[in-house]
Formats: sequence, C-alpha cells, structure tokens
Amino acid sequence: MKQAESTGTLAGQKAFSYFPGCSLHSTAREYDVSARLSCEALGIELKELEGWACCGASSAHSTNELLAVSLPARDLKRAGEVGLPLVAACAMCFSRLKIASHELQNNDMRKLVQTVIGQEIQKTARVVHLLEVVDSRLDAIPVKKPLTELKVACYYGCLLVRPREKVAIDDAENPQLMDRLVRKLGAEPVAWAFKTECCGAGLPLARPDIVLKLCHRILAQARQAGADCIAVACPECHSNLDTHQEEIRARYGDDARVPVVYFTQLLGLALGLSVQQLHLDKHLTDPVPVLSSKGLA
Amino acid sequence: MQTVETITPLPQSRLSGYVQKHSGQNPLRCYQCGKCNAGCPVAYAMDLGPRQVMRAVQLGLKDHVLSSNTIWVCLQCQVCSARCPMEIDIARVMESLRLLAILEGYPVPEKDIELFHRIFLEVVRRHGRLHELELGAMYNVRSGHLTANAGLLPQLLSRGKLSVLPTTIRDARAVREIFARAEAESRKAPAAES
Amino acid sequence: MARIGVFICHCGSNIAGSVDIARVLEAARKMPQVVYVEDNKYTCSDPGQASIRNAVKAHRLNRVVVAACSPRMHEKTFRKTVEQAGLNPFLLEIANIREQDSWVHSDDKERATEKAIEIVRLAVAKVARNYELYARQISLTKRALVIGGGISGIQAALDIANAGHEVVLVEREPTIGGRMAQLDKTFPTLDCSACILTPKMVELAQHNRVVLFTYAEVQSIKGFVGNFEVEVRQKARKVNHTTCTGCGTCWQKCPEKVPSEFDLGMGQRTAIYIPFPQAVPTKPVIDTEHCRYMKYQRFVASGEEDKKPPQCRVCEKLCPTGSIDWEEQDRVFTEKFGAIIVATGYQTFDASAYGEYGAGMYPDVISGLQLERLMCASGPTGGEVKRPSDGAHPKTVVFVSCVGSRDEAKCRPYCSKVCCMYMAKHAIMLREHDPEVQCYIFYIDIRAGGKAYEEFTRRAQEEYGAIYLRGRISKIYQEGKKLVVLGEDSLIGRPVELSADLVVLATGMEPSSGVVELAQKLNISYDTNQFLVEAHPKLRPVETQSDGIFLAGACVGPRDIPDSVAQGSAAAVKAAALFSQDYITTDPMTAMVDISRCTGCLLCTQVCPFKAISTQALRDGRVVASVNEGLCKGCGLCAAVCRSKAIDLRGFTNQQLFAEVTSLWQ
Amino acid sequence: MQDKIRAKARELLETGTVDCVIGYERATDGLTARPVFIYGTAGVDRLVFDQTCVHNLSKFLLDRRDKRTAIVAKPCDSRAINLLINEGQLARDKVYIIGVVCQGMPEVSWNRVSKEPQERCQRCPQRVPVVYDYLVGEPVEALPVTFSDVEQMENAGPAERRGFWLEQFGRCIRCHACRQACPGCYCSECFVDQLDPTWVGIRKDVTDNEMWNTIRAFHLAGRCISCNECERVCPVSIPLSLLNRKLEKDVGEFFDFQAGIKAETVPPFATFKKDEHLKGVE
Amino acid sequence: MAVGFEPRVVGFLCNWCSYAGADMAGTSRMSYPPNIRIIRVPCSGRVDPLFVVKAFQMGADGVLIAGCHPGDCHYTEGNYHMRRRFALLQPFLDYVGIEKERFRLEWVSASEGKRFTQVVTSFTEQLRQLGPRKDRELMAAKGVQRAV
Repeated sequence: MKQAESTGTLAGQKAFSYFPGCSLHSTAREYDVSARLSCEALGIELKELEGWACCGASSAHSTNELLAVSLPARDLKRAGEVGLPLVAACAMCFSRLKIASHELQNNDMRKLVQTVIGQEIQKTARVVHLLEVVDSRLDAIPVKKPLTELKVACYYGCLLVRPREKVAIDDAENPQLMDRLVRKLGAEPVAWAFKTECCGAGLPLARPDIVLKLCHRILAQARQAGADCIAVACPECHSNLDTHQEEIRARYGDDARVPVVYFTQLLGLALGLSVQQLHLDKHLTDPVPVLSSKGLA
Repeated sequence: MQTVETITPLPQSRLSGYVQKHSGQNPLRCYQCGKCNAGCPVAYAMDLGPRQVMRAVQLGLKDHVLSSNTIWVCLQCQVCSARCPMEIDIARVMESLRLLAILEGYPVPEKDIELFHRIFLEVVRRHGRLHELELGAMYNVRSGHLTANAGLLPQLLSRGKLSVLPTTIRDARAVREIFARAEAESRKAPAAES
Repeated sequence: MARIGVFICHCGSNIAGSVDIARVLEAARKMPQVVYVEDNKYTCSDPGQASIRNAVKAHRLNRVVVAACSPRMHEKTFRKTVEQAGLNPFLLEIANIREQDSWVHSDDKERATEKAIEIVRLAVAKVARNYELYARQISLTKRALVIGGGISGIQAALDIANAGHEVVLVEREPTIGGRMAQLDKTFPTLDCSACILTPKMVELAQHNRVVLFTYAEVQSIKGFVGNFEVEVRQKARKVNHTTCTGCGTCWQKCPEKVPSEFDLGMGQRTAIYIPFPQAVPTKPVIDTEHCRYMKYQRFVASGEEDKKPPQCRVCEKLCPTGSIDWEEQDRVFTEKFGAIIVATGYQTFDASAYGEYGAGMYPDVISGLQLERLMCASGPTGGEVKRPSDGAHPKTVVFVSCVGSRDEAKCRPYCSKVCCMYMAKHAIMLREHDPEVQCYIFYIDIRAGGKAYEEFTRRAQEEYGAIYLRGRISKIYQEGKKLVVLGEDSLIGRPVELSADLVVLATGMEPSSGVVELAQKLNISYDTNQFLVEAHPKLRPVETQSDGIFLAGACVGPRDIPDSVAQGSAAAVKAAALFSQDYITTDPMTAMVDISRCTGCLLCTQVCPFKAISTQALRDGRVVASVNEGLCKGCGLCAAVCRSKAIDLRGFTNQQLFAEVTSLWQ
Repeated sequence: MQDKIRAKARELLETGTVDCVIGYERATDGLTARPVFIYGTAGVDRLVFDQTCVHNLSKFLLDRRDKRTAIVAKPCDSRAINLLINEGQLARDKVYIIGVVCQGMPEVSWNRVSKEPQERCQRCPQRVPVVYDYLVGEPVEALPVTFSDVEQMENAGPAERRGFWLEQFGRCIRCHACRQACPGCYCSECFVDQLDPTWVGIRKDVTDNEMWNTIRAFHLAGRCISCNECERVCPVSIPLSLLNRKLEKDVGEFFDFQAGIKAETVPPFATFKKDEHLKGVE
Repeated sequence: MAVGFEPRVVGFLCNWCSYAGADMAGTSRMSYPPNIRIIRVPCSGRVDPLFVVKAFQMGADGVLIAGCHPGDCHYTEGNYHMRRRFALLQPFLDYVGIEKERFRLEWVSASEGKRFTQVVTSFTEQLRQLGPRKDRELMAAKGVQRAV
C-alpha cells in the first residue's frame, strides 16, 4: 500500500483535504471558523473531506484497538482517493489518523482492517496537522495587525508531540512550532515548562477531579510565566482549560484564570480579521478584555 | 484491586508473554527507575503507578494488574513512554493490559470512565460522528451524576457551542458495520491465561 | 634434498596405550624423504631431547618431526632442541598424536593407530617444505608518548620517566591536570584534589626526562611498535613561552572577559589566560577568538571601513619580557617514539539533552562538576556556594542521578560508576559548607563498590542527613525563585514533589571528544559507546590489539581516580618492559610478497586487519603490495584472498598447506 | 551510430585527446567484426559498429595502461572498465569511453545471424553503459536481472547437478581461452600455471578441469561483470555463464553487490559486517 | 547409506580457538569419531578456497573449517572474512554437485572441547548418512573418461 504525497514540501501544497473532527462542528466551532478564515487569507484551500466519520478518539483505542484503527482507516481511504494531503485541526483526530496510517503499514493489520471496513485500501493520504501547514509558510504570512505586547503561552498538549516516532511534529519537552508562529505574528511567546503537560484529555465527565487538578497546574504556570492568554491547537485541551476555570478557582482558591484561545484565532487576528469573525467572544473565559487592553480588539 | 498479603512471582507467566506479543514491548527491559511514576500526571490517582504495573507484569501478577484502576485512569498522554530511559512504550503496555482486562471480563474499578467510553462509542456508532449534547445527557443519566457539568450547559448553549440536533453522516450504516465487525474480530484476539 | 627424522613419543602410556607405536614407526619409515625414525618413552625429557640432537648429527637430518603432544604444549621446547642440534628452529613440525588422537580415540586402538600414521604423514609432508626462518630484530626508540595530561597520563609519564626513559606528554588544553584539577575534594577520603594533584603536575613539569607539550594535539601517526613517527601540532599561543616568566600582569590587566571553560561557565577568564592559578605551565595563551586585537585584525582583513574596534594590545604593552608574539602560527613537528600511551580521559555528558530537566534553561540547574567549581576554595566564588541565578546560598539541594547514564534513549546504556560516590561527597561537603543545607538525592541504585565507599555513602545519610529517595526525576521546572522537582519514592511507591533552591544533575562520563578520530589514526578499536577497547578485558586491560600502544584511565570506560592512577602505572610498566629490550624480535611467520606475480589489485591491503600492507611503486611503473613485518601478525588473510598467489605466509605457506591436504591421499 | 563513433574518434585523434582508439572493424569474412586499434585519423573510417560487434574490448586497455586511449564500449564492456579501475589496473583519466547503447547482440557466425539476441544479452540488465564520456544512441530503460537459468540448475537434484557438471568439465580441453577473453583475468601468472604448488594437475583430468573451472569462477565472484566472453569463446561450449551467474546471484542476494556498476566501491571480499546473517552460517 | 562406510574428513582449525578446543577435548578425554584429519592454520581466514576444492578433488567426503566465534578472532577480523567466503563457496560447491552437507563452517572456542566433539561427531554422522561421493558412478554413466 503506498501513501500518496508522502513526499513533497508542504509549503508548495496549495489545497488540502480538511478533517475538522466532531468537536469543531460544535463545542469548538470557533476553531473551525477561525481555521477556515485564516487559511483562506493565507491562500490555503481547505476541502472538507466528504463524509468523514469520527476517529474514535480515546474511547475507541481505550476499549477496542481494531476499532481504533478501522474508524480512521475509513477516513484515510477516502482521503487517499481524493489524493490531497489530509490536514486535521483537532490534535486528537490528527493523532488517531496518524497512528492509524502508521499501523496500516503493517500488512497483517491492514488485512484485518480491510475485512473490518469491508473495503480494500489501495492508498491513504499523508496526514498533517494544521499547525505544520501554517508553519510551512511562516515567512509568507502577511501580518496586517501585529499582536504587539501580547504575551502568549503556547500550549501543545500531548497528542502533537508524542509518541515520538509515530506522531510527533516537534520536540516533546520544549516544542517551538507554535512559539515560532506567535513570534511571527508580533506577539511574545513566554518561556514556560508546561507546554506538553497533559490537561486530562477525555476525563472531564468521568473524573472531573483529575481534569481540574491538571488544568489548574497548567493555568497557574501560564499565569506565572506572565501570559496574557494560552494558545492551543486542540479542542479537547481548549474545553478542558477554558470551560472549568470557575470551578478551578472555587476548588483551589487561587485565581489562575487565563483566557484560552486557538492559535488560528491569533493568526486570524494578525491577518486583520475581527474578534467577532473569529468567534473570540465565544470563550467561557473571555479573552476580549485582555485583547482590547492591548488594542487588539 | 484486591489487596495481596504475599505475592508469588510467576516470571514465566503468559502475562508478560502476552504484553510482549501484543504491545511489542519487552517488560524485562524495565529496571524500575521510576521515571514513569515521577512524570505521570495521574500517578497520584492510581492504585499502582506505571512502574509498579511494569513490575507486576515482570512478576506475572495478572490479577494484581488487571484489576488495578491504573489501566483505566491512564490518560495515554505518553509522557512515560517519551521519557523512559529504556525506550519502553509504557503507554502501549497500559493499553494492551486494559484491552486484556476487557477481554477477560475483569471488574472495572473505574466504572464511570468505562461508562463514558461506552456511551461515547454508542453515540458515534449511531451517527457516525459524536454528538456532545447526547453524550453528556446519556452519561449523566446512566452514571447517576445528574448534575455533572450541567452548570456549563447554559453558557455553552448561549454561545452556540452545543448543537441540539446530531449530524448523522450519509452512510452511517457503514460505520455501524465497522463497529460490528471490529467487535467480532477482536473477540477472536488471543487472551493470556496464566 | 630434505632428510627428515621422525621421533615418536610414547608419552609413557598416554600415547603408546592406545596407539601401536611400532606400526607408526614402520609407516613413517616408508614416508617420502624420511631417512630416520625412532621412538622414545618421553621425548620431552632430557634423554629424549638428547637423542634428537644426536640423531640430527649422526644422520645429517635437516628436518625434524616430533610426533607427541600438542604443539601448543612443547613446540617451543623442541624448537630449542633442534636449534641446539644446529638446525634452524623452524625446520621442526609437531605431529599432535596425543590430544588429537590417543586421548580421544583410546577406545579404538586400530583406528587411532591409522590416524596417528596420517597425522605423522601430514607433518612429514609439511616439514619437507619448511625452510629456515629468522626472527627479524627491529631496533626501537626508547621514548614514550603519552597522549593526555590528566591524572592517568601524568602518572604514566612519571613512572616511565622514573624508570629511566624519555617521555613526551601531549595535552590539548593549555594546562595539564585534566578533570581532577577541576575537583574540589575527592571521595571517600575528602582530601583536597589540588593538594594531591598539583605536586604531581609540578614534579612532571620539572622532571628532566619529561618533555611537556600543552595546547598541542597529535596530528598523525605512522609506523609500528618501537618505531612510531608522530606528528604533533603545537597550537599558536601568541605568547613566547621560553621568555615568558608567567608573572601574570597580562591576564590581570586584560580587559576582555569571557566565560571560563575551566570553571564550566561558573566564572570568567580573560582573553589572555591561564585556566586556573596552579596551572602547569603557569604561562598564558591568547584566546584568538576573543582577544580584542585579534578581532581588530580580523576586522581590518575583512576590509570593512566603518568604525574600527579598539586595538587594545594591553598585554603587549605591559609584558615586561616582550613575550607577546602576534605573528606566532601553529607549528607541526615530528617525533619518534617506541610506545604510545593513550590517556585521553572523559568529558561529562551534556545534560541539555534532557529537555525535561531544563539544563541550560534554568540557571540553577547545574552539573556535578559545576558544583565542584562552586565549592572549590580557588574557584570563581572562592569556595562560597552561591547559586548562579541570584547568588543566594541554596538551602534545599536536589541531586538527580544517572543523567546520561543507564539511559538507552540517550545512547548511554552504561553506568558511569563515580556519580553515586560524588553525590554523596557533595551532600557531605554542602553540609560542611553550611549546616542548614538539606540534600535530597534521587538515586536508582547506590553503586558504592570500592574500598571505604559504602561506608562513605552511609555517612552521607547517617551523619550528614542527606535524604536518599529511590527514583528517577522526571521533570524540573521553575516556580518563582524555586525549582520544582517531580520524582517518585519507589520504595513507598508514591510521587514526590520537592521545591529546591539548587538542582545538581549527576552527569555521567563519556569519552572525550575527538577520541574516535585518534583511535582511527592509531588503528585501535573503540566500542559502541566510543570507549577504547582493551586487548583483553581481563588479562590485558591496558594493552591494545596494536603492539606498543597502551591505554590508561577513563578513555577505556568510566573510572575513578584510584583506578585511573593504577592504570596509568600499569601502562607505564608495559612501556618500560618494552624498553627493557634493546631490540624487538618479530615473529618470523609473516606475510611476503612475490612482486613478479603481484598484479596490484591490492585486495590484500583492504583485508589486512593491521594495516600492515602498503604499496610500493616499481621501476617499471607497476604498483605492488609490500608487507611491513613490524605490523604483520601472520593471520594469512592476505594470502587467502590473493588470486595470483603473489602473497604468501611464512610458516603456513601455500606449498605447506597444499602438501598437507594432498598427503592425505598418498 | 557508426558515423557518430567515427566522428568522435576523428575529433579525439585530431585534438590529440587520445593517441589510439580501440573499436571494431569489419573482419575479413566481410560479415563479422573484429577489434581494431586506430592510431591516426586516416584509419577512422575503418571503424564500424553493428550487431556483429560482440567482443569485449576492455581488456585491450591493459596493454595501454598509461597511454591515453579511447574505447568503444557496450554496457557490459563499460562495467569491465569500472572493474579494472576499481582494482587499480586502469586510471580513469587515461581512458576516453565512447559508450554505445546496446539492445543486445545476435548470435553471429560466418553463415548466419540469429533473430533473437544471444542468451547472454537477453539476460543482461544494462542497456546503457554505466560509465562513458560520450554516449552514442538513445538512452533506454534498464531491465531487471533474471536468474531463471541458475534457479533451474539450483532446483535440480545434487546427483543430477553433479552429473551435468562432471560431463561439462570432462569436455574441457584446458585451452584457457575463457581466461584470455575475460577482462577480470589479468594475473601475470595465473594459479593454473603455477608449479609451487601445482594447484591444478597438468594432465587434462576431469577433476583437474573441475578444479580449474570452479576456482576460476570463484576468483571472479563479486567481480564477474557478466559480459560472458568466456562462454562465447569456449571451443567446447561449456556453459560457463551458469557458474559465473550463480555467484553473481548469490553476491547480489547476500551482499547486495553488483560488480562494475561503480568504479569507487568496496568489493564484497574486501569487507564484512560484524552482525551480518548469512544463510548456511550459524 | 553404504554399510560400514567411513567418511574421510579434512578439518582446517584455527590455531587460537578451534585447534586449542580440539586439544581441550583431548585433555578432558572426550571421544569423537577418528575420521577427521586436522590441519592447523593460524586463522580460519587463512583457508583459501583452493585448499577446500583440492580436498574434495582428492576425494574428501567432508571439509570442516573451524574458527573463533565472531568477535573473538585473535586477529580481530579473520573469521568475519571467512564467514563471507564460506557463505558463497558452500552454495557454489553445492551447485556443482558437492552437497552443502559436506562442507561446514563452525565456531569453536578454546574452551569448547565438548562443542568440538559434538561438531565432529554430528558432521561424521551426517556424512555417513550421506554415503560416499558418487563421482565415479556418475562419470561412468555420462561416459566421462578419466586421465590415467
């Protein structure tokens, strides 16, 4: 089985198949919107993958390995037929797709999966994350409104940088992709130690206590580092960090509130798009005050 | 996990064989330095730390491992794997142990987590995609935590962050079949009796 | 015409018991070119050997076969015997009819006898084609080169010099002393490192049989045992060391300050500098990269016009002896040596490979060696332990063990051996410096094998209150002025979170940079960790596969000071033993080239494990192989791969082996 | 094609780039070709190139080691040149290679020219010389190497194989034409001619013949560039290619090596890998 | 298999490991079939294919080459080169009809007297099973004349 466009530079790639993933159609709509808008502004064409299905997320691979590969495999096959590289915005989807395409290299696994999805897989698409695509044309970004004086804590989470050989788009301990971007946009990426510490992933319902504890650590660290906001590239990280800040304050007493935004929103902002266009007003922890204080909103 | 007064090591047990085979990781490489425990964000909430799980696997203490909450609490954040000095993919080991526990019907100490996963998949099975409102609602009802995250509901709705109706993809049937076949196939998977 | 005598040994009943000697005698008598046979009860006994000598004379024998025990047993003995009889010792062959016949076939006398006869036939066939071989005697230069001026190299150099031989020591740094010079105290005795090292450094520098080349490197090596030719590059110091008195004015007045390598960035040095006060030689070098005048000159050379930097030249102006020599260039010279001792030592692992520990990111995460500098009375802080970030006195210090050791992910699978001990030492010393300091040592296993070592680590815990926690640190991050350390106490089995003022990474040992290139120049081997490989890990620990090249200290593997010193002395003895001979006797069983047949394909040069075959150009323009008998060890690889049979191996020639094969069917 | 070669040859001789061009000319039978050495522009028009130019001329270069020489080389010949350079027998800068694209040569004798290319050419992977200074003809795809003939022999039973080869070796008359034609056989004194020891009996016995043929083949292991001249010149037509190609096959499989493809390369017997797993060796 | 057939085996043993191993077998009074004739070579790498082919030409039923285990070569690399040579030579001889079972390369260290006896015993047994070489019959069948 060959992997289409497995080579070739991203920078040269104009059009991509786009895999928004479930959250971007609901809780993370602002990510979807800002991604589409800023990509358009950058001349990147996103063609939403026709009939994509859920990647299975952590639930699938927590309980049924085969399912965890088969669900993404179906999407990979479809994308393979389209022939464009498949760009995922959600880090979870990205990770699942990437791992799946990795597993499919193994013949036995592929045969098994083919029987499960009831189709033969000739070729799959190369999987990339939106952050990689943007980074590939960093110098070409036409910054209209530099985000001067905005201190940003870039938060990568787990799924973009681990596991090293199957997924990682950057170093696991001190990644730089997003920091580079933020700097390019005129903002100041703060140095902090929790870029890749886990936020509690899919446990907010089942073990809120864990999620609150982990998020509290991260938020506190970001604040300490003097960040005005945290930039993320994953809807799960976002909802964990953004939605529970009141509870966290209630539970831990200290005020560790920091607005959490998507890197695409910052990108859009710098490209001259408005707060409303980018749904920057939709977050539970409102970033608008701090943005306007910097004259950015 | 049941308490164990004295343990009887079974180094030759099928358990470490299974782990080796299923996860491709050799448990005997672990020399118990503890870096995994040290870095695990949820170690504090586990009855056995990753290091202890590796140890128990080395010693073939199957029940000890498979009935621990560790394998359920594990977030798959991969920090342990990324930092292991012996390059053991510990997260992968956790995963294979959890799958084994499911296969062999071990009681699940983290009911809610298991329930969450089950409902999540049911929803996806139904629509081919996730419908978060549905997931949340069903979870709250079936877990009995009726108010869990309910506080957030108005804010989310007001911001249009929760779509009330699910989007169901055109050939959701295909997805349902995938679920069915995947479950059938993985039941055939080899277990590790010891 | 060969006149072969065959002497068959009964070895009491060892052979005669299961071999029919009479029949063997009969058969032997009929073998081609055999003119005399006899048997003895014990051929190796004096009467036995005597009768060989007599027979050689009486029957004008010019070849001898002794059918007895294994050649590995008595070949040497009988070589002497025939030599005493006036024959060349190599006109002898042994037929091994004991270990490889009578002893293994005692159950079947008939076939044991048949086999014995054929073994004798093999030997007869071979010996008929033996000819005189003469051990070549190669003169040797009784002069040793020591590469590396650490404690191990210093010890080796001193011992050789005291044994009465000249020694040249080459050190690439501006001073000798190596890592030990950077240490404050030494475990387990806690005596001051400088106090025991510097006297040795001085003794070496003043020794009349020692020549010291600091700030110099070995550039190339030719030759073989007893006759090495070594090119040494003396790096330009820009200071004339013959006139310089080391008064110190220059380095006190030099305005340019840069981080000191010797202090591992914990302190500063000037552009013209000596690495540390007790450096040997106590004469400065100019760091041309940072020297202001050098920068000025580079600027002028670059041809740019706008604002020239200052010329400075303060040192030149102030030097009372006019020793500053801006024109000085690197100088390459060749020296002859008989033996080479490699003592290139180690460097500490670069902890920045561990992103999760933030070494290089957080100023207060330092290495063990850096702490040594902070504790050292003659160090940048005058022995006051101040943490780099704000100069505060750390009260809570956390030690992280196995940084760059026992870590396959970092390609450092081995244990560095000394870290456990120096962490204990640091814990003790920090308390000595400040009783309020609390040390936490995260260890995996305490490796304290050595005289008074275990007791030492106990003292650190019992008397100096160091808390040992079993578990590897996973993450370190800054929180305000503190460093938060995430670990585990694996004995309790729970995560540990500590906030510390200072974190010390016990970085492991790795071979010094450039050791691989050196090993390739020397044609000695190194292992996957780039440590140099001994000829035998147990029995030849300081020798290499190349004669005359010896190893000492941490270039072979992690070593502490006592081991390094012991090895230095051991290597010195090997060199001295070599020098106790007036010439080197080479094994005559070496390869030889028939230039008329050699086609110059030079496959032999490619397979030779000892680089013993080089090329020579003949008058007719052909290029052919030529063997350096000093390097050849007689493996015969070359002879086996040579298609035109132009190269052959003395003692195991094509003729001999071919004859042995064919003899079996005569 | 021919004209291009002549033009190039003329140019090279005129400019004095070389002082001799080794190529082919029409033989006296008026049909087949034979080697020719051209020293002056006058002779250039004698050069021919067509389907009859079967010989591997590379070995002639050995007689002009340090004189500047141009040579007409087919793909197989070009591999021979690489081999000779690799083994220090030739200096690249002394040789000017006029490479010719080759679709395979037919069987040619005084009275017939075969339709199909010769067997050796059918199995030859190269169609374009692996090294040249000037190329004549349009480059074409190289073909995969096939060893059907060798495999067939491998699959026969040992007794069958033994019988076959004994018969073949039995026919050998030890004329050593194979050696004379082989570009890899350049030893000043071949082992077969040596008397110290007499590796191979003087008598023309089947066992001595076997000794000769097997060892010669083995001396070409990892070196044979499969031009197959040995087989072409064998008067009793022993299928020598079957021997050489067996070794070529194994060398390829075990050591991933093909002789004469590159000039700068380490031949398989000059090196080793500590941890290589070779079948038959535990 | 021929009744009472006793194969003739030529063994090339490297001086440092295998020859010493053979001695060890003797000093510890082990026993193995006396069919092998041992030729001492400095290193297994010294064994020229010529010697092997010659032995078979002379009529050997089997040829054994024994050297130090990989990594233990007294000359550091000799056995690695032999390994390559053997890897080609064995199948090649098999190809011309000298069965690969007749030609062995073994690693025997100086301390492995036991292993040496096992090697020789199993090899000899294998050759007994294989029976004598069939060249004469085959030549007769093919009408190949032998020089006198």
